[in-house]
Amino acid sequence: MSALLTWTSALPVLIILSSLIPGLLIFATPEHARTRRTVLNLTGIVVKLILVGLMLRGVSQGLEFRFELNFLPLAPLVLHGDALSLQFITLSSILWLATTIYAIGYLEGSPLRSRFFGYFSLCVSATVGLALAGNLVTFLLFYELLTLSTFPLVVHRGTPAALRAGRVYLAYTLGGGALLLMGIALLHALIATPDFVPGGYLLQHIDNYSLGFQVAFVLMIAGLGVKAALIPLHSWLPQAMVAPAPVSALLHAVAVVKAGAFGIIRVVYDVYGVEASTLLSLTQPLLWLAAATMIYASVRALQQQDIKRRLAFSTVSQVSYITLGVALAGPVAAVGAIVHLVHQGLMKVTLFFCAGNFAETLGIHKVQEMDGLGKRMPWTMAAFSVGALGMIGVPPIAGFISKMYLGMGALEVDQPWVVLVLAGSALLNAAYFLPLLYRGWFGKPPAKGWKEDNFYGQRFETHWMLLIPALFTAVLSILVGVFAGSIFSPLGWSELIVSREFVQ
Amino acid sequence: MTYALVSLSVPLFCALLLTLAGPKLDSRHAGQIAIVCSALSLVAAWFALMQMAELNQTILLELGGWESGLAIRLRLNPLSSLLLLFTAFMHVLIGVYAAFSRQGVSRDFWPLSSFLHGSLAALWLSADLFNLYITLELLGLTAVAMVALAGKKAYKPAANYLILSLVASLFYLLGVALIYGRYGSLDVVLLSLQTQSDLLTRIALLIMTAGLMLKAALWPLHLWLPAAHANAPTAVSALLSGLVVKGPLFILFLLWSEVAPVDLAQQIGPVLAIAGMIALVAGGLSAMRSPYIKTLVAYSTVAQLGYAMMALGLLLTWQLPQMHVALWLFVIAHGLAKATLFLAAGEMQATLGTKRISGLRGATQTVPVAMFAFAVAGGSLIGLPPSGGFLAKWVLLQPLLSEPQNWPWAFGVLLGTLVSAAYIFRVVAISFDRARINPPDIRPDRVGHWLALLPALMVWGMALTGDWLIQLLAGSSV
Amino acid sequence: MIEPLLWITVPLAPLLFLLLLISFPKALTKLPSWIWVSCVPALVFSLLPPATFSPDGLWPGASLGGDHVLLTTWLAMTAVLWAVAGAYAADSMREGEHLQRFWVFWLLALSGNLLLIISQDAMSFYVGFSMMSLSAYGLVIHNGTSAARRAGRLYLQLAVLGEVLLLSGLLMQAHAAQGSFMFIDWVSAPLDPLTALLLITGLGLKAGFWPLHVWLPLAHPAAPAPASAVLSGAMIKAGIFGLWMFLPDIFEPASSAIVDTAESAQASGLSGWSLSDWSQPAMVIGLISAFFGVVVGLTRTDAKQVLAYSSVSQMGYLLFILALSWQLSAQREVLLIVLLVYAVHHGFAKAALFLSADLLKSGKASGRTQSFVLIAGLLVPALALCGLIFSSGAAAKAGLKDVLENAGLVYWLPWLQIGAMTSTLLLARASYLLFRLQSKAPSQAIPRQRFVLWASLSMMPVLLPWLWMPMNEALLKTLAIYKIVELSWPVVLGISVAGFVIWRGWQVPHFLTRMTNPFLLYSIHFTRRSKKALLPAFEFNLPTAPLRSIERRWNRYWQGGTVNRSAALLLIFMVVAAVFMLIA
Amino acid sequence: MSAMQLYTIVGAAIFLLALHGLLMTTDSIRRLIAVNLMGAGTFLIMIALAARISPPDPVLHALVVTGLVVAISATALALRLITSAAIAQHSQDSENKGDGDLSEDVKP
Repeated sequence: MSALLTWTSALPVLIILSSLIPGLLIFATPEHARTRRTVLNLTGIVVKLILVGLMLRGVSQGLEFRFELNFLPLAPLVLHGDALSLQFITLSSILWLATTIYAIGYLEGSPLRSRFFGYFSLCVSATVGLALAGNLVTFLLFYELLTLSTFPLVVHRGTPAALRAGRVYLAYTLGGGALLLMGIALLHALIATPDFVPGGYLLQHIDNYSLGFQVAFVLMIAGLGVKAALIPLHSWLPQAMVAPAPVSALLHAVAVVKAGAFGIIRVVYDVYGVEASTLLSLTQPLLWLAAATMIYASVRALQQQDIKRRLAFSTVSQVSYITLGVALAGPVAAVGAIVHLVHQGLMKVTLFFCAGNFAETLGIHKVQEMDGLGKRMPWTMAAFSVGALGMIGVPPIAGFISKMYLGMGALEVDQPWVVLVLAGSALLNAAYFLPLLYRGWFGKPPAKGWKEDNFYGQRFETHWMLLIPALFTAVLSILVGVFAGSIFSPLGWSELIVSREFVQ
Repeated sequence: MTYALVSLSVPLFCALLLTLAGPKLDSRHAGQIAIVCSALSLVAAWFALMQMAELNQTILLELGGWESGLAIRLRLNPLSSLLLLFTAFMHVLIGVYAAFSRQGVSRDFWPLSSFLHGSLAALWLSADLFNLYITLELLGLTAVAMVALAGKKAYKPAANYLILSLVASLFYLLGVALIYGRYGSLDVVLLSLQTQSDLLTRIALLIMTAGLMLKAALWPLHLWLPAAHANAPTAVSALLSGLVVKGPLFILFLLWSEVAPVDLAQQIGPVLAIAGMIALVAGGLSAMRSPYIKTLVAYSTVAQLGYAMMALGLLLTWQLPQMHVALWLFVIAHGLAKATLFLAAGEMQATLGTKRISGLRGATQTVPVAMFAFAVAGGSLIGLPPSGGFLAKWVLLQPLLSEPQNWPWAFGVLLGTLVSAAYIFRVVAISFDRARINPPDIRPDRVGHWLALLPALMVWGMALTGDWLIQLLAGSSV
Repeated sequence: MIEPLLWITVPLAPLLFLLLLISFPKALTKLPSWIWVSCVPALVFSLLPPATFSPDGLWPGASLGGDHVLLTTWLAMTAVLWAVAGAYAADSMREGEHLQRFWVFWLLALSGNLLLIISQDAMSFYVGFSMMSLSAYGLVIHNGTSAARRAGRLYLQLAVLGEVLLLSGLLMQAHAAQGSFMFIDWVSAPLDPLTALLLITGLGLKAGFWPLHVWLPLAHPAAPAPASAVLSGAMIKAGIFGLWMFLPDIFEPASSAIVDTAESAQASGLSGWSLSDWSQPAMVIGLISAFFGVVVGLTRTDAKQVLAYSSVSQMGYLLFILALSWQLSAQREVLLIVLLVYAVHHGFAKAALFLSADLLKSGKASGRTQSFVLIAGLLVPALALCGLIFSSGAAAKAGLKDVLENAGLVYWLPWLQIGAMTSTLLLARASYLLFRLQSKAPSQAIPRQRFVLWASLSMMPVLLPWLWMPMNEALLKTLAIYKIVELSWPVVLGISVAGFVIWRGWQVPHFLTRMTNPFLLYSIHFTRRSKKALLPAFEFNLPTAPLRSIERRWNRYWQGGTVNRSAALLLIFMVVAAVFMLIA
Repeated sequence: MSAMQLYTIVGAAIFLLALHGLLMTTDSIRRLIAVNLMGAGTFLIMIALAARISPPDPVLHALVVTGLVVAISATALALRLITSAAIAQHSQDSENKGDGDLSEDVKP
């Protein structure tokens, strides 16, 4: 085996190891060895970014990155770097960088940091593995690992509320994992588990097993839908917001919900294929479900008075955009869905960073307490505004690009009602985000002063490690929107994915 | 075959030696001798397995030179060699744990454990109903004695265990007698050619099944297990749950897949499978509600045996060799995982000074390694990929899913998975409670904790050899 | 030849200025007086337009700039208005809170406004439009009074609604144009009535004609005067501008394109619907808007509010012209000039009037010259809006009449005459209220810089016809005697009526002045309602108490007697298994 | 009815009687006796079965002998355990919650 290991097959493994090994080493790092931990973290990130850069180059030149290991009969462990997985990996690596810096600042002086960063790295490794997974079984493996490595992060605070949220999180995600397992096992029982193929591999068997395929699809989507927070499987997400802010950021932007959405993309495009899923009349119900989730979650977000909770419901709604785009089953909508994977990540991570900054700096958790924040923390508030406006779909911030492609995609496949849903969702987004901005920029600061005021009178409005990541992602969200037309933008890459994978 | 005989005889010999030496030998030396013997047995079993993997066929050996029918016949096939290896490994591991962890064991543990090893090895190799009875009885008596090692609090559960174990043996013996009376043979291979589905055979098989189920603590005859396993010393609990209950299961498997006529097997199959499904859920629920750590683990054994029973039942119903693979994968994965669970539970109990699950608050900080081991092993019980438990579940699921009419069974597996996840993560979640940490009474014992982790890592490592294991077991299907 | 790339400096200049402003917060008192500089690139390019710039890197389909008369004129007007208002605000907004915030929103809105004008594709237009709409909110509620906040809320709600409708509409239209967002491609794309409706409502909500005006009379008065000036002068016109651009047949009103449109519309089976079917109703709406603005405006007691209603009224005329162009596709080019003339005219005049609301409050006129300029500066834009001869208003109105006459649509003419008369009444009231501000002003000199800026803006209505060729041509046509009479009598009549009313000292009945805008109530109701639980939460809670008691009973049942119960179960199992085997 | 059948039936009856005993008695010694009785029933059946051919089957006799050995040793172990348990019970009457309530709220 090792003789056959060339650099193209080793690279996917190395990419996973580049966060896994630092993660394991961090577990062994004593609590007080702050520098060692930081160095380990950053080394891992830098190595990963370099490796991802290598792979990006390779894939854009058409190289094949594939690693295989025997596992189950007819279902080996396959790691495979294609354009779609790179989209996700690049996102997660970059946001891992931002979130790690943020987390170092956020957790300064708090206990159990080694454990935290250890699981944090494991979580990223699982996410990357999931992106690189070359078949369903491998995907399942990393999907479950992701659940396990995220749980300690969710309950990191160890308070009763955190534990409750953690239990709910586990109940949902493990249940989802079990359903996914059932679906994958069912497909395997029918036609084994080949690699993901652009256009899917079910079409030729469709006459023999249509019932089985439909059931497997429902099972898998239900399993993935838990993480992608499709109604009625979304309840864990708003509760999981009790986790520390970097975790929420990671959960909502990269790791967990995206894993679900990414899985849905894989299942629909690379397992079933658009043609087969349409023939089996599977996409239409998924479309309805996604649309219902978008509206439902937005309406629920309106009533949340906790900032992070509101953001959580917004995530539920926004991640459904991806599902919606997938379910529309057309190339333009596919671009919208895939690009929203990145865009939503950038914007939501910004929002959670900012929410964390408010909480850490001024002890602000509720919407009502945001009055006059713009005066005390203008930079954070500005980043927050960018994220929020982007979510609404205000151009030229990233969210607008995805919304536009989704809308065009819906019209392309003759589903104009989806445009109505998108419009309604945008309105609701505005209804629950704009009041926050209003309070921040136009509200009057509390006369009695802030509840607490850390970092007051220092060079920056808050700890620089908390501020820089938020600004970084906010600027990125604008840049990917403004320069969406360039080849290296997420949009350009998404179009490459779609052209390579779906139009053949 | 020689290797297998070595693997069998070394522990028996060791048990004799240790018994004869009596109090002259102190616990430490006895332990060392026992561990060395188990290790020798392990090496021998490894060679035996390699040989089997190469030959991939069944070897018969008649001891004592008697004619067929009277002779003690031993049989070696890939399955039995794998089980030999598994048994020896568990004994080495538990032996090392018992000898080196702070939670020491009394001197009497060593001869008993060697004896247990020997009788199990004999059981895997036997191919004769009466031999099986003898090994079963030895196994039962040794196990009871080992439970009683825990001292006063274990006497009553041990006594209950003993009574029921005797009852079970007698049921089995009665069945054997009836079979012999009907066919005049005790040899499994010979019987498999002769048996017919007449009334007497039915009654005999039924009586034997009931006895074996009682002995293997298969639902609904599991009532004695939680008390006995939970009250035994930590090392013993691990052996009991990991190995001992698998003995009667093996006999049950031989009985129905070889001795019984196919039509009878097909009739009893659904009963076993349904019982297995109920066991999964009922055992799981009991584990979920149990207030004590070890009781939870013990009930989880009841639940997990449900998988095995289900695999066996469906194997009989559909006569699918694939199920046989699933059955034994379950047994091995469960054995490894359960060893970790009991060791970790015992270590945590000792360190934190509590038997209650609620006492595990903050365990991720106070006893991190043991808690991690618990969670990792639990993952295999749930069947999270890529653990051994997952491997087994995957193989089990394949035939269940391939035909729509079999899907209800798959639903049972799903339920089982969910319930196992519930009880495992109930413990794991509490251990993250930082608000009200239960401070440890003593410093954690590093050796014990890391040893507890070892089998858990192995059960996850099983995945790497998954393909090979599946092929090996598939080759030995009868 | 100027590099096309430089087009991006038009929207970028304000943003760069914004960066400057944020980076040097201490320079907040000095920098704003240079804020007009950020309009310079726009002004330069409106005079010397480079070729269209179509970058690859920006959002898909982005295409900026061009040399069409609509674009250059509109750009010039907008740039001048913003520059003057900016310079004015730099002086008038010297004190007060949240200045940085004000300028940030100002520059963002400016950038958006310029971007939407130079955009050659719907996406860029939308980018600019959103930037402008949303940032204007910051200007509207700048004063922070409760009235401003209420007005702001309604403004924002409708602005967002408008944007969403616009986005839906333009997505649909882009789909009809095979996925292209370029206006050039839209010319030949079929138009669907739903799309048209979405676009008209979406942009109409910004343009503020009846019945989409509800936010306008509240928002414009609430903002500081310079902001009101750009709001009424430049920003609301973006709606009309957008409508002209979005509804097919944009730049080249060549007949072939129109035929194409009609054909493809029919080909796509839209039952022969075409935009011209909506021309008549839209014109009626325009006139209703014109009269509605007057009628309601007359009841208002606040000068700026009256001016805002006058904007509603004037936007009605712009809609009228726009709708006319749908019908008279052959005369689109002529109508475009009319529209431009009207828009430019209204932009300058209304901006000047809004600025007067601040200027007249700021101090007392000192000296005869200043008093004279003050009166003239107020009356000129007011009278120009009424359509007085020699002013831009005359050019605008006469141009419209010409088109109507040439097209044989003379039955609209009386309405325009009555409109002019009523407009005069409204502006008379506005002037009256503005003058009253002067009497209440503190006795200090009017700040010089503001006075100069305001005065130069106020003179625009009479100067423009001599500066700008199209308006000049239009004005020259009105110099025939009969035209002068035709244009003047409504104005004279209006002034006479107004004079009579003032002479008699008639007041607006009290109950009328106290009428509140019902939409404010809807707005607050909507906000409150949205905070209440609208949809149920999906949360599953097991009924633990009854389950717990069952469990307790169950546990008690199994307590003790392991052996006995096992024996019983053994028997039961055997019986069950036996029965099962017998059955099977 | 042949002698063999008679013995078989008697053996079965003893077996069932013993089972009944296990079902009903709660005393450990009685239970042990019941188990021994059950063993006796089994052995009786076995010996009866041995007589189905002539000469009687030695294999079954051998099995019975082995069984008896096992039964005796088991009984010895059981007696020891039972007495120890009784002594332990007597000295410490608190910890008899062997199969106690499984639920959370039980406090020790």
